[in-house]
Amino acid sequence: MNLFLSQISAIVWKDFVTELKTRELLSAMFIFALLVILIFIFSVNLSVVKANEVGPGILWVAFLFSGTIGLNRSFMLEKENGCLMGLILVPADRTAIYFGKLISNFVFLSIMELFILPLFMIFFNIDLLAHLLPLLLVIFLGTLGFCALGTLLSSLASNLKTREIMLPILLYPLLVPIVIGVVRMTGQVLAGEPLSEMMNWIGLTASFDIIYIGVSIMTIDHILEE
Amino acid sequence: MDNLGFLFAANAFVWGGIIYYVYTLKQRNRALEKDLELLKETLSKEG
Amino acid sequence: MSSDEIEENEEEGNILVWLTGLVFLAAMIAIFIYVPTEKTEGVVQRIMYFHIPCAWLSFFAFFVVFICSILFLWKKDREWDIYSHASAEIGVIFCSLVLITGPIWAKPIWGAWWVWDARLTSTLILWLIYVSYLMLRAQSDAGSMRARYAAVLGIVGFLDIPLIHFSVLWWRAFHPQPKVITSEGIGKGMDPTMLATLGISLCAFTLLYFLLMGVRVRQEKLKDEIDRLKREKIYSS
Amino acid sequence: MVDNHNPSDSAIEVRDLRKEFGVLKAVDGISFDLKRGEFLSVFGPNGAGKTTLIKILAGLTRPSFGTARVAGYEVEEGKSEMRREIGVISHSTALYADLTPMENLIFLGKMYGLERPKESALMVLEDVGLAPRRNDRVRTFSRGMLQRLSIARAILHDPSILFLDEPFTGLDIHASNVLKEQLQALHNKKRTILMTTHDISCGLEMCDKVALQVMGRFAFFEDVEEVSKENFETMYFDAVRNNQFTMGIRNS
Repeated sequence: MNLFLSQISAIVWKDFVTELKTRELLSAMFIFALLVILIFIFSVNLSVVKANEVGPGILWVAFLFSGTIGLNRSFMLEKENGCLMGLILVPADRTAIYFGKLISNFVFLSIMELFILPLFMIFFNIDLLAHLLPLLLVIFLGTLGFCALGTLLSSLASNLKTREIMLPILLYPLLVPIVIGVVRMTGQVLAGEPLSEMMNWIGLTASFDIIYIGVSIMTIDHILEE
Repeated sequence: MDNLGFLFAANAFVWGGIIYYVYTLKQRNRALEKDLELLKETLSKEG
Repeated sequence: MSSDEIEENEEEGNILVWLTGLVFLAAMIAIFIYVPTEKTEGVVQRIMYFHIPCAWLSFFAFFVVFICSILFLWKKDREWDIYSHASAEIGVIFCSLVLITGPIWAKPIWGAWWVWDARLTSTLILWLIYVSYLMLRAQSDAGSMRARYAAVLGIVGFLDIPLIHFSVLWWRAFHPQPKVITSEGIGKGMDPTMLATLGISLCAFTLLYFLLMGVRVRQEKLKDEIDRLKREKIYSS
Repeated sequence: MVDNHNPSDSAIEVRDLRKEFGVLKAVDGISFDLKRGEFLSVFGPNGAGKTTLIKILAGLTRPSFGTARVAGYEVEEGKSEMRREIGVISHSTALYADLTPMENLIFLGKMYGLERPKESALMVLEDVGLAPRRNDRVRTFSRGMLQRLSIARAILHDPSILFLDEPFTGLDIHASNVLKEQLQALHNKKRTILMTTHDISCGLEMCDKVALQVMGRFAFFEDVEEVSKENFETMYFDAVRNNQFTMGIRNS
């Protein structure tokens, strides 16, 4: 068990050292998310539509699109020079590799989201600070679900010739429940509703997270096989 | 209410879809048969 | 496969062809002659006798994909891979027919081709999931990798269906719109003749599924056999 | 776990190994034994299933039939224990290009659960002569240095068996000489080595046993003393030519 945990932390450590040296992933994700938000601002007329109504959707589209970039990049790193094969050779449980990648994807995406949130607050003139805790909970649930399924599918797509195209095609239809759930919850949180009003959505998103982490644990053996 | 056109269209699409699929199946079968013929030919030439 | 087995299979196949044809004939007679025209919706309601069986068939096909995917990962037998491939293909075809006949029915009844009703939306997403399944198969080379990946997606995709269903249902519930039709409206208070017609049609389409599956699976096995012969020929030379 | 560990002097025991999927047969019934400390060179045309053989023995993929014991462990079951005993070198380096050699090796040491990853890393870097460059980025390394580093990577956890999948591909003369020296040294240290290669003189020079793999089977498996280079060369070229000819038929 101890080895299992230290293997997970070794993978996360390795991803962080790489990121500290290259600074490619976070900056790319951040700029991309910013661009998505800008393009949406230009495409809707903010003097007609209420910022509170379109804001949550735009925010999450930005998160998901730039998250997809992050997933692609993260498994590109492993595919380059056949590192993934080297990782499979190690006497580690495959789930350790899955959790290591899941955690580092999750942490990178969360850091990027924390940078985007203040800008979102300024651009849309929405006061996030008043509902910060419930908002963070919603973002946590959504990001975890996205990374749970995304890590599984990107390890699968990384072996395809057309991996950059196939990842979103495989991922987005399956993400529909999460997208609907988090956008609705974010909207309600920003409107000042308490979390107890949206227990069904929280339950749905949490069960998405649990189901996909469970399925990944059961199927990752079959994906990480040469 | 006379919407026979809609009924006809829906019906046509369903049948068209099924027939199209059967047609592609036929096509694939034909390709396989051709392949098989070629194989037999080369085998008999060698044997 | 020995030649006897092939013959036997062919005989069974012929019986299935005739049976399917007969039931389809009966279904056609029932749909266009026997069943009375519905009062409020008019003749368009007859589309339902195609629409519902198509939907049933595609859901059933996707369920088969799910089961066969699990069995594949468990047994690692190419047989299950062939079944899930064939079933997914047929499922996508009929899911497309559902998505085409749905709007054709909706236009005269609801006044719009497409309404973001819960069922329509989830059917569309389902269609997307299984199209991406077929794309994944097309994108990877034949071999155990393709089969394993497809099986994982077959499982992941099917488990998503209940989540999609609830999310789409609640999504609409929060935007109350004038409900043109309740989702149960079709089945409620149905005339027995209508129910019988629907039943016959369901039978016909289910038979058609097994017929198509049989053809598709046999095809795939024949392809394997040809490849095997080719390789053996190469080996002997 | 102790039960299936068989401390015989065989490093690798393979019995009727098959890997097939539907009609594709990559490995089609291979049996052989390799004693501890022996060096086996496997030759064969492209597509003969050499890489698949190594992948099965290294536990990267499961065989469909047959058994393989590596270092006394059943390949299918003895997952972790067996993996500690083996090292793999292929033409892809399996190194993270943005990290330094030290970071790469420390990461790997942690994954293997080594007690002192840093010390072990330094030691193997000394062994392959890369210690002075231990803190440069791997991206800046030449092909020969990369190959040396991937040897360091493979022997970090001190495995008793090494698998090499066409290690000479893409190396210049100097780099392949360095690699040969390293292999010789490992062989002298009584490591068991299984190498696939296309380089006949190189492969024959170092090994104890020779195998020729064609269409997923061993067409030939002998002690190196029994083999004359000329005879083997003709046999090998025949196999390759046949293979190309049949590949042509398949694609037409």
